Amino acid sequence: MATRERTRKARSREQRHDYLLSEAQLEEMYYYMLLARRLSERMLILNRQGRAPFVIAGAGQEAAQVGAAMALERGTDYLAPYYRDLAMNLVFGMTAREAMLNVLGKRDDPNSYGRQMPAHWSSPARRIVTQSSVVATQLVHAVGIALGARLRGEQLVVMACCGEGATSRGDFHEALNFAAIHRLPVIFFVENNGYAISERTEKEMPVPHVADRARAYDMHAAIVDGMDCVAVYQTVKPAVDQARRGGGPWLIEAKCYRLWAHSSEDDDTRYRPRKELEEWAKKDPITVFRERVLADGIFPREDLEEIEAHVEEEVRDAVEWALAQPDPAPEDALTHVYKEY
Amino acid sequence: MATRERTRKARSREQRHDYLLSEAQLEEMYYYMLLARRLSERMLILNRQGRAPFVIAGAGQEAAQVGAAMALERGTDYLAPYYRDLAMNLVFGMTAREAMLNVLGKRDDPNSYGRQMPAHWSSPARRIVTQSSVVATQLVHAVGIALGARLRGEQLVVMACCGEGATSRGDFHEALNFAAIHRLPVIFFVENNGYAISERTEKEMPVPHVADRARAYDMHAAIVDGMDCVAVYQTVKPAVDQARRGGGPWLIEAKCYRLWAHSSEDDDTRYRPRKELEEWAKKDPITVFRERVLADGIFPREDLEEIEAHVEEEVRDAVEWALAQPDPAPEDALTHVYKEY
Amino acid sequence: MAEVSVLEAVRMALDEAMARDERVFILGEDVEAGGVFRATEGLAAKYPGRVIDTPLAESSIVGIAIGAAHYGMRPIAEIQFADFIHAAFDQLCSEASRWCYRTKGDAWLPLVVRTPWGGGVHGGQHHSQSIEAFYAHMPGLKVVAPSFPADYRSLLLAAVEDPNPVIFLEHKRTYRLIRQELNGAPAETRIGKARVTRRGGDLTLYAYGLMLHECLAAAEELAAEGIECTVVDLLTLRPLDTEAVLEAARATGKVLIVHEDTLTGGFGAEIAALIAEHAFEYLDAPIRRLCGPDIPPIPYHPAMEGFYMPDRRKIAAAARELAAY
Amino acid sequence: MAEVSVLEAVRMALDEAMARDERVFILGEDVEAGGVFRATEGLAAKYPGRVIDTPLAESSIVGIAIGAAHYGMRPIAEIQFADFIHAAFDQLCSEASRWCYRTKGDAWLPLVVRTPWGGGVHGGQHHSQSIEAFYAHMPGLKVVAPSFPADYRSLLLAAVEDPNPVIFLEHKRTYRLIRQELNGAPAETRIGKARVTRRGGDLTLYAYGLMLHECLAAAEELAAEGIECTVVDLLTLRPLDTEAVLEAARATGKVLIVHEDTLTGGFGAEIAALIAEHAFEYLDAPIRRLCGPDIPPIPYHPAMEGFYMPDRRKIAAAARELAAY
Ligand SMILES: Cc1ncc(C[n+]2csc(CCOP(=O)(O)OP(=O)(O)O)c2C)c(N)n1
Ligand SMILES: Cc1ncc(C[n+]2csc(CCOP(=O)(O)OP(=O)(O)O)c2C)c(N)n1
Ligand SMILES: [Mg+2]
Ligand SMILES: [Mg+2]
Repeated sequence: MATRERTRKARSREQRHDYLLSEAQLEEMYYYMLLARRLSERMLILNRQGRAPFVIAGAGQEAAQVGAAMALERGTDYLAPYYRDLAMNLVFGMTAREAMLNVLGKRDDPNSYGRQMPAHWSSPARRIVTQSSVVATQLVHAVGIALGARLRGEQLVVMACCGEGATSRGDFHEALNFAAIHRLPVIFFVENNGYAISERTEKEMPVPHVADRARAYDMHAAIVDGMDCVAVYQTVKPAVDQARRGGGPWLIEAKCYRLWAHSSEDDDTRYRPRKELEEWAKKDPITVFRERVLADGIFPREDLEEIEAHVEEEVRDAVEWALAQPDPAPEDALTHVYKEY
Repeated sequence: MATRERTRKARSREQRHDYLLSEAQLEEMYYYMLLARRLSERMLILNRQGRAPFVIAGAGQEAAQVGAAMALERGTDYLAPYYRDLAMNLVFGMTAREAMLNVLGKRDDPNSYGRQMPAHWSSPARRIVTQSSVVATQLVHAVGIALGARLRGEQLVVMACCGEGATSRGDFHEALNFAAIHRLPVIFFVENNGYAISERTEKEMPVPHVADRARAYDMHAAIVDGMDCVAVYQTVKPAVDQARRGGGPWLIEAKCYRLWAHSSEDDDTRYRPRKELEEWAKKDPITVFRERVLADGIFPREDLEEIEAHVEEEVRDAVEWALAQPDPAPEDALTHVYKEY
Repeated sequence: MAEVSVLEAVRMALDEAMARDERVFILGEDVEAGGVFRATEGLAAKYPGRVIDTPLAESSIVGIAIGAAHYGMRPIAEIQFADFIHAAFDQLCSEASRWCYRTKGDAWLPLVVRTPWGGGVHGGQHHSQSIEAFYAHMPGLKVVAPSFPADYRSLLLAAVEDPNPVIFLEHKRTYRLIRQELNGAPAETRIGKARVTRRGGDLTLYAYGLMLHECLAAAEELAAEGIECTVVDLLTLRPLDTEAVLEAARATGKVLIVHEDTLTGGFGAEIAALIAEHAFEYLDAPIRRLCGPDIPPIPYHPAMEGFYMPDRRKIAAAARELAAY
Repeated sequence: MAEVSVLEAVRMALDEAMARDERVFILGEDVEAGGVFRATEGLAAKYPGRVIDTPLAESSIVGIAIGAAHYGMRPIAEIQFADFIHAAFDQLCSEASRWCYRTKGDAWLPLVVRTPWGGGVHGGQHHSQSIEAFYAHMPGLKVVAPSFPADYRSLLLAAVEDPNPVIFLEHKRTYRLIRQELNGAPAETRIGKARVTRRGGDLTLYAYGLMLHECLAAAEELAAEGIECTVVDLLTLRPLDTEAVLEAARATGKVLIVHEDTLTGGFGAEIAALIAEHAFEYLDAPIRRLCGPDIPPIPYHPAMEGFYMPDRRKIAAAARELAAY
C-alpha cells in the first residue's frame, strides 16, 4: 500500500519536532483522519442518492479517534468502539472497501453482513468487539474482556468508547465500578462532542467534565483536546502503557465536537445555533492538523497532497467496488441464530 | 401515649448538654431505637417458633435510622426506606402492632397486607413509599417524587435509603445523576454496615467511602458515625434544611454495622469473623447511647427504665395482639391488580 | 377537519392532555426539541417546565416517572425507541406493575410510557423490534397498541387518565403512513376493548399496529376472490378483550393471527391458546399464526427485512390456504 | 452412590466443569462464600481465583460474562434470584441473544447464566417468580429448566459446553426437596430435548421444574382411578422440542399444560398454540392450561401463596375434568 511506502520514506528523515511521534506515525494520523472523513462524506452522498438508508458519522471526532486508537497495540489490544468510531476501526485495520460494504448493508460486510444498521462495528480477528445500538452496554463487555484476559494471563488493554451522553446510563457506573475494584486494564475513552442528539451536556450531567465522573471510582482520569490528534495520542499512550503494566483503568475524556447532524435522520438546525457550529468548524481537526504540520515543516506539502490523492482514490475505489458487491439474499436472514458445535 | 407524656416532662427540664437536641427528642431517640431492637428480637423468636417464615432486621443500624428520620418533617417529607429501616418507619408513625402484623404477613398489615415479604414498608398516608426487594430501585422513585413536588410547587424533602451494597447498581448512578442535575431535594442516606450479605465493601467499591461516590455528581456529601444517633441527627438535619431551601441533594453515609446475620436465612459464621463481631457489639448504638446520656446526666436512670418498661409492654402487646389478628384469605390474592377508577 | 396522521394524533392527544390537567408532564430524551419523531414538537414552548429532557438513562426515566406518579403527578415518559425500553424492564416489571397490588390499592401509578415500536423502517436490530409480548405478560401493566389515528388520540388520552401504568405503543412505520379524518371516525376510548374492523364469515384475522393495516389490505384482496374475512383490531393487548377475540373465532371457525414479533412465545401464542381452550368446539381448522421468523429481530438490509416482515401478500396467501382447509 | 439432591447435582456439575476446563469460571454475588443457596460451596477454595464475587449489579454481572465469553472464557454467571435478573434484561436480550446472529457467527458466547427460580418457598413478590416466558421468547438465547437431579447435572455440563448463551433455571423449591440416585438415572445430555417421563393413553401433562413433580404425583393418583397420563418433562424451553410436544399430543388427543407462571402470555401459551396448529386433527378436547392466576406473582402469605401455586390436587382435578370431556 502506498502509505506503507511513504511511511518508510518518512522514517528516514531526521526528527525535527516535539510531537513525540515519528513522522511515519504523523503521516498515518493524517491518512486515517482524512480517510474517515472522506468515506463519511461519500456515505452521506450515497444516503442522499437513496442507496444507503442510514448514515451516522464521526466528522469532528477523527482526531480523538485516531489519536486514541494509535496508542493501542493492534493485534493485541481490544477495541470496543461506538457508532461514530469509523476512524478507530480504520486504524485497527478495517479497509475502506469494508466500510463501504457496511454502509450499504452488503452481503459480505464483515461487520454484520447486512444485519445491523451501519456503523455497528465488528471484526473478531482484529479484536474489534461487536456492539449494538444500545449505548453504554459495550463498556461492560470491555470490562469482561479485560477480566477474561487477566484470568488467562494475557497482557492486553481494552479500549471502550462512548459519547458523553452514554455516561449517564447505569451500565457506565457498573462498568467503571468493577474495572476499578479489580484494577483491570480498561481505557474508557469518552468522546465528548457536546451533544447527545439535541441535548447539551448540562442536561446530561451535573459536572462540567465527564472526567469528573472518574472521581467516584478513584480512577485515573484525563481531559484532552479532542480536536488535536497529537495531544490525544500523547495523553492516551502513557495511560495505555500504565494500564498494560497493571496500573488500573483510566477514564479519558476527549473534548470534541460533532460537526454534522446526529445522523442522516436528524435536523440539527432545530436545536443547534449555526454560530456555534461555525466557530467549531474553524477547529476542524483535519485542517488544523494539516496547517500545523505544514507550519512546523514536518512534511513538504507534496507529501500531504500525495496522501490526499491516495485517499481520494481509495474512497473512489471503495465506493465503486462496494456498490457492485452482492446484497444479502432475503433468506440469508435465517442463519446463525445459534453457533453450531 | 406514654412517650408523649414523658416528652412533655422532659421538655420542662433545663437543657444542660450540647446535643443540639431537646431532651424530649433525646427521649424519643432512645425510645425508637429500643423499640426497633426489641421488636426485631421478638420477630426472630417468632421466626424460630415457625410463626414468621422470614425476618430481616436492622440491629446495629438503629442509631443511623432514628437520627436520620428524626431530621425529617413527618407529614411533609417522604421516606423511601429499605428493608432494614424498621426504626425509621417507627419514627414516621408506624406502630409496634403494625410492625408485628407485617412480620406475620397478616391480612391487615398496612405495608402490604401479606403480599410482600416482611420489611417491605409502605404507608402512603405517612409518606412512606412502597418498595420491592430489588435493591436501589427506590432511589430513582425518590428522585421522581422530588421532581413531582418541584413541579407542583410543594416544598419537601425526600429521604431515600439503602445499604452500601446497593450503591453499585446502575439505578444508584442514574438517580444521583438526575437529582444533581436538577438540584432536587433528595437525601440519599446510605447505611454502610460493612457487608452486602457476605461481601465486604472492598468487593463492592473501589473507594473507601460510599460518600466518595458523590464526587461524580458534585454532590454534597457527609460521612457520619452511624453508631451515634445524636451525631447522625446533627449531620442530617442541616442537610435536610439546606435541601429544603433548594440547596440540592446530599449523599450521607452512616458508618454502622450489621450486628446480626443478614436475615433469618443467613449463617454469617461462614464469612464473618466472630472477633470482628464482638468488637462491634461493644459499640452497640443503643447501649452506647444509654451509657452516654446517663454519664452526661441528661436523664435520671428511672426515666430510661420507664421507657424500657414501656417498650417491653408495647412489644408484648403488639405480639399478642398481632398473633390474634386474621390471616389473609387465600383468594384475597386476587384483588387490586389494577386500581379501579 | 383534514386528515390526521398517527403522529399528529399522538401530538394532539399530548397537547390535549397537558391542557386539560396540570399534573400531566412529559419526560424523556430529546423531548424538549420535539423528540426524534417530533411527537412532542411545540409542547415545550406551550407548556414551559412541563416537558423535561432527561439524561440518556431509560431505567431512571421510568423510575422517575414512577416516583412522580406516586406523588400524584401524571407523567408521560417517552422511550425514544421501544428497543431501548429493556433497560427499564426491571422498573416496569418489578416495580410499576405491582405498585397497586403490593399495597392492595393504597398506592397506584397514573403513568404512561409511550414508545415507538415496529419494523419496516430499515431500523435494523435495535430500531425495529416488537416488545409487546414481554410486557403484555406482566399482570399489573396495561399495554395498548392502536392502529388508526383516531384510536391513537382517544386511547392516549385514556391512558393518561388511567390510574395504572400503561405502555403505549406507537408503530413508527405508521407515524406518517396512516392518515384518517378524525371527524366521525370510530374511536375506542376504553382501554381493554378490541374492535371488529371488518366482518366476514370465512375466517378471522387478528392484528394490531402496522399489521392491522396489512390485514385490512389482504382482506380487501381476498374479498375480490370471494373469501370474506373478519378483521379484529386488538387495540389493547393487556387487559385483552377475550370476549371479542372468542366471539370472532366462534363466528368464523377459522383464525389467522398476525404479528411482526417473532413466532415462538409471541403475543399470538396467547390468542391461539385462548381460542384453543375456549372456542375449541367452533373450530373448523388449525389455528394459524403468521409472525416474524424466530431470529433476533430485525435484520437491517431491506431484502432481509422484507423477508422478515409479514405483509399483505403473505397474509393473503396464508388466509387462502386456511379458507381452503 | 447415594441419592443426590438438585442442589448437590448443580454443585457437582460446577465442580466437574471447572475441573475439566480451565476457561470455566464463576461470577456473581456472594459466590465466594458459597452463594445464598450454597450451590458454589467449596469451589472458591478448590479453584483459587476462578470464583469471583461481584458487586451487587446484575446488568454488569451478565455484561461482564458476555465480555469474558467473547474473549474465549466460559463464564458461569449466577444471578442470586431469578427475580433480580430483570436488570440484565437488556444485556441478555439486546446483546447476548444476538451476538452470534449479528456477526453471522464470527463471534459467539459460551455463556451460562444460572439462577434459582420458582415459588413455594414463601419468597413473596421478588423471591418466587417464574421468568422463563420472557427469555424463552428471545431467539438466540437458550433456556433450560430441568426437574430431576441427573438432568440438572448433565444439562448444566451441556450448557457450559454450549457456545451459545444459556439461561439455566434451577427451581429453588426443589433444591433440597428432590433427590435421585444418579447411577442409572436417565439423564438428558442434549439441550433441546424433552423427555416422556410417564406414558398413558388418556391425556398428556406438560411441565418443567417443580410442576413436573406435581404432575407426576397427580398422574400417580389418577392412575389409581384409571386415568392414564403421559407426562412430558420439557427440560429445555428454547429451543423447544416441538416434535416431542406434538407427538404426545397426537397420541393422547387431550392435553393439560401446567406452569407456575401467570397464565396470560406464559410459556404454556406457546405449547398450546403449537398443538392447536400442528396437532389440531388429533385433538379430542379443548387445550387446557393450569397456571398461576393473572396477578403480580407471588403473594407472600402461605395461604395466598398456596392459592396461587398449581399443585398435584389442582392438576388432578383439571385432568379428571379433561378426561371426562
Ligand atoms: C439506550 C439507548 N437509548 C437511546 C438511544 C438513542 N440514541 C442514539 S445516539 C443517542 C445520543 C448519544 O449521545 P452521546 O453518547 O453523547 O454520543 P454522540 O451521538 O453524541 O456521539 C441517543 C439518545 C440509544 N441508541 N440507546
Ligand atoms: C437487585 C438485587 N440483587 C440481589 C438481591 C439479594 N440481596 C438482598 S440484600 C443483598 C445485600 C444488600 O447489601 P446492602 O445494600 O449493603 O444492604 P444490607 O443488607 O447490608 O443492609 C442482596 C445481594 C436483591 N435484593 N436485589
Ligand atoms: Mg455526544
Ligand atoms: Mg450493607
